[in-house]
Amino acid sequence: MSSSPLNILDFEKPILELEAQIAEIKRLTAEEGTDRSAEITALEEHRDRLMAQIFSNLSPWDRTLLARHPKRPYTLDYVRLMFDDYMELHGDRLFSDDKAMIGGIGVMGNHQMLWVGQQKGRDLKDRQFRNFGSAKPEGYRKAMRLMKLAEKFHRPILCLVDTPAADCSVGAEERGISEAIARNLMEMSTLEVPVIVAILGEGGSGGALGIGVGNRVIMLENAIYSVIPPEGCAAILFRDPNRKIEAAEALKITSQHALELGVIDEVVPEPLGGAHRNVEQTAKALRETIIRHLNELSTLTGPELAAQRYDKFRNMGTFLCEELTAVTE
Amino acid sequence: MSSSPLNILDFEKPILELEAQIAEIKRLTAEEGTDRSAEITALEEHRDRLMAQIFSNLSPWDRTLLARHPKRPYTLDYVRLMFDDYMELHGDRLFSDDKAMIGGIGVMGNHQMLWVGQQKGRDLKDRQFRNFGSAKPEGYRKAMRLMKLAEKFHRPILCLVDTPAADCSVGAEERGISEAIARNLMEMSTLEVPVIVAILGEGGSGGALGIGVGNRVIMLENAIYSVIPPEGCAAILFRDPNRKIEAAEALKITSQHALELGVIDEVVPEPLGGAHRNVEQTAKALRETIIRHLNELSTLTGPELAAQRYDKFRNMGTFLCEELTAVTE
Amino acid sequence: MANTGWFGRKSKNARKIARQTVDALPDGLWTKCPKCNEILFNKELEKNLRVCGKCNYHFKLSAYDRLVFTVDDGSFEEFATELRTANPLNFPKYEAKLAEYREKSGLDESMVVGRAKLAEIPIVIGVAEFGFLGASMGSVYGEKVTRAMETAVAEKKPLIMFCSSGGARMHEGILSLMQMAKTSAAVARMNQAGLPYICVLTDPTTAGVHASFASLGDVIIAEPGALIGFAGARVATQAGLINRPPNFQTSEFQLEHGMIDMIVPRREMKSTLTKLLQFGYREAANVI
Amino acid sequence: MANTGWFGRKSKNARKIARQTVDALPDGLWTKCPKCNEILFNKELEKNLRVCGKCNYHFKLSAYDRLVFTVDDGSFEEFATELRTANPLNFPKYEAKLAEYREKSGLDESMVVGRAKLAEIPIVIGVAEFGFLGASMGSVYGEKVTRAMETAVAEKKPLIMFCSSGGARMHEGILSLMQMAKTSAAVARMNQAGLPYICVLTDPTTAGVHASFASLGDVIIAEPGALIGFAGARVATQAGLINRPPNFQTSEFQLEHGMIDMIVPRREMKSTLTKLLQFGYREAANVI
Ligand SMILES: [Zn+2]
Ligand SMILES: [Zn+2]
Repeated sequence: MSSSPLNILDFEKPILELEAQIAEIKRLTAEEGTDRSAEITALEEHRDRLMAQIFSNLSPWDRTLLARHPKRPYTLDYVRLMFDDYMELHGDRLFSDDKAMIGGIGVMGNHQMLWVGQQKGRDLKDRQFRNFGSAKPEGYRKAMRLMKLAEKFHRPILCLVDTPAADCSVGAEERGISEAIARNLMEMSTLEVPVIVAILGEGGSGGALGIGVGNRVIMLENAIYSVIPPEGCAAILFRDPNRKIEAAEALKITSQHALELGVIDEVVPEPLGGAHRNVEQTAKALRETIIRHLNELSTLTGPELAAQRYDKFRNMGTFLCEELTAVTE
Repeated sequence: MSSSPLNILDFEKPILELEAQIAEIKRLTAEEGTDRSAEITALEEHRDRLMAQIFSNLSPWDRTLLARHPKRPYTLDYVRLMFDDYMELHGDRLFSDDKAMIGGIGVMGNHQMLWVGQQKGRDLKDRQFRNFGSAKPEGYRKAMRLMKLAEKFHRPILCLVDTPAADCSVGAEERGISEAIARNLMEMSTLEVPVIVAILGEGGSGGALGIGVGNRVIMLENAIYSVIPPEGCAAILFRDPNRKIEAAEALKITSQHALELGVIDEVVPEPLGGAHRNVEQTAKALRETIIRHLNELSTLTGPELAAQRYDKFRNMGTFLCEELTAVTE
Repeated sequence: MANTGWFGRKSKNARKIARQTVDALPDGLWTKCPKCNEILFNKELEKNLRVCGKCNYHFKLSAYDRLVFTVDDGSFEEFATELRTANPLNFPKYEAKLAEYREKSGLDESMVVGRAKLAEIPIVIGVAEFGFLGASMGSVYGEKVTRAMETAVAEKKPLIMFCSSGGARMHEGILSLMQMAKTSAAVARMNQAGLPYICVLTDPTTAGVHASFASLGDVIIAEPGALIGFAGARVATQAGLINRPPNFQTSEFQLEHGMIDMIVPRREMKSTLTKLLQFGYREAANVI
Repeated sequence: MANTGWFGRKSKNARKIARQTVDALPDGLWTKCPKCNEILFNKELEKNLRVCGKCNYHFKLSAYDRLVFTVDDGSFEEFATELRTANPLNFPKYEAKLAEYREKSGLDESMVVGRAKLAEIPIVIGVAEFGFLGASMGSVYGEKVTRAMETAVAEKKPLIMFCSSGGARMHEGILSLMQMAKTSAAVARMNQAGLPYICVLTDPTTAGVHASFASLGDVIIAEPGALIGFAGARVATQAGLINRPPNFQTSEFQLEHGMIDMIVPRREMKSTLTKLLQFGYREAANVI
């Protein structure tokens, strides 16, 4: 694990400092041969207590930072770890192959699956190559092409969501980013195969929802799901982008909030400190959750799956009903 | 009718010269008041004999020139004359609105219809605006979007074909002109509404066929339908583009040939001298033929219409079957 | 444009409609065109369906004015009027905001839906009210659009949606986002039923509404010069977009890029809708 | 790559296949790579599936070599071998041309179709023969492709098409054009039956074939560096295309523009096809 300060969040610092200290003592132990295991154990216990303390008190804004953590595992990291075998397929057959929206086939246990997902880049070059995980119309259309393929072959679909937002460049507007997302929302509601959506990091607004209409929607513990980034909400509603912490709170963007609001079905726990502290463990937990939901859905027919998905989203939203007073003038 | 020499074919010249002569005498008659009606009648009879003679002996290359005649009526001319009311709809909802492929709704007698067609331009500016009637992928995709609309509303479809070829610019290749045409061929075969194709002028290869899969395919008398322009065939097969007249002959591109080869169902006669000599009459004949076919097809159900169309094209092509000698070694 | 009780039922709601129709007239005798600065007499302007006679600028219409200009006289019957906005996130100051806009607009929310007739054809119709919190889509907006579609399916009627929206109702957070999925799924049901769904995009139609049901019409019409696009005006400006064409995110831009079927000036809207309904409707009713 | 009678039946056809496999080896001991000019020993080249070991140039394969490299040993059973090309237009010199290519290629036409197995999965497979009149699509080519699809539907099997074509068979005029509609319609039947259809585009796949069944696969694979596009090489050159990118009309161009799923080198073709068949096939068989 590199320790470039750019890759460390403020609240991670005390932990990483402790770990650096532990590592140094271990190194000295190895070099000098003196037994300092008691010291190490004490430090490790201190570290564990500190982590438990820090990570049980994360604010929604802290989770936003974790969801966007530069070391956070991205879609392809999970694809590689969760599938026994996988293959990427490319192109929307209309305009381009969007690198920010990837997809393909994969084998997970005894499930032959189709997967799609937004892909962020790790370093500067890769981030640009992946357009920072913001898909263009061609990305959403590619995802839909692949989902239709799954439907043709009666294979379940896994959507891995991790995007700050859909691309809103001039080109994206020209090629109908609105149309592409809208069509996905409509078509996904009719798919006659199981659709499982997993929100891995940033569930950014329409860009996330564009591959987010599932029979089951699950969410990693530190992922966020929001109609607008906290910064945007602060700028528009509070007229002050610096009030993002307050906005993150008000928008109820954490996995726990999403669960309470009925927008997702399950929160998948992350290792203490976040998914990036143990990618394998996170992937394993995710895989198990996915397989469990797949098995549950396997009893439904195609039309039942479409109907369940329709009803699920049809019932989202909260409003009141005024008792209508009889008007008989 | 303007008489710019650019708009006159060689074999039209003697006729147009006679007509100019007749017009001049008529003008003089009006000016001078002398009765020269006998002379006019004689000239008119001469003109009619000449026309009958010239137009009963057209070579396939002559008809190619007529099909490409700069004064030949184009799709919108027929749309305006054939429909009691019409409205244009635009866009492929993916990339652009192709001006070379137009479409919309229209009322023809008691038929509410959907129409699409390639549109050529009349003057230089208009020709460029219409890309010379060569549609891009977005044109074929727009046509398919509209045809699907017709299918949703159980309305018959009219395809008006007049294109030298599909566009093969870099942009068209980039956006998948092959894919767009292929998809139209596939999707048109499944449409559960009547599809009538009318070849008005140039039926240029895949670009024409891309909106050409109909339950009935009719063709104006002087239209051509060819897998390659005669010039192209001459250049490739005869290694000499000047042998286009020979190639036009060999390729069997006239309406009569298409009928004999089983590729079309009916030839719609044009006025003597070609459609441009009487657009209204041509449009009337076309309209009557279309309505007759529509009425015939109205007895078929949606699946029957798709099946009839499939069988029709499935059986196109000519080959031999070798008697298989029993091989039992 | 008389407000002489042409609405189907004299409910609390009908009274509100009447009030709205009156309120729609700006105070005083004249209005200045925001595009060409021409001084327009209100009576003239109203006769001209609130379109500037000089530069063709289409003024925004209130939902009820739109209905008056569009459907057959006396045919509109509103439904889903019992829906009231909640504050599921306990979002700060949301209730106060709602109260303010209720007072200001005389409406309960930013979407009005109901049954009506257009050229004698029975339809379901929805109209967004930009005057209510920028026609942002929250749970009630989404629910009303969805009910309009479900009503169309149940009663085998075409649906016309006059869309407008500044975006999602942020105060309802992720629940407002879900209205995109909900309304789009409802469009799929209209397609399965073979029923015509016509969208009219009015100024402005952006963000979540544009990226859901407003882009899914069988035919999509826009009024001239409307702002239409994915990124809301603020986002688009912030993003510092390069190579931004002069007509970016207008009706004309959308037509050029194949995203809408046509731009229809307000005075031709009713006849255009009529022709489209005649194309899509009658047989659909027979077939289903 | 032995030609020791692994084909299912010892027919006239099988003998022809054997001959073809031998003929496929160029005379002499070595071949010069047309791309990098490397001298390649034929035995090495053959072992390498006719791919240049130095620059990855993929040599064209004869139809039967392709089958040898692709399907399970001994599993191929050709059908539609009774079809013979006619001259419906009485096109000048067409018969002589056909005779010449029959002699040269040892084949009757430019398309070979049959049943086979790939990794034990029963499939229908078609392979174009570029050596026969540039794999131009005439009536027999189109009929064979269509029968392959209809056989796949009738027997509920996946279909793999190794596509190649210089374009339409001009000698058959408008009838050759109709093969585009015919083969594309047959793909629709495969879709309705939920059966996997995989296209492999090999050098060159252009014009009428590219604008029909070759662009309609559920998954489309291309070999590296293949010429793939709508306008045939001659047309594209004549048109004097401006702003022509350096990789114009290659596999790589098509991948970049979203038209194919992947570029697969020959040595990975079989394993890739196997995985795709496993994704698409088994359940399809249960469902239909
Ligand atoms: Zn004005
Ligand atoms: Zn080489």
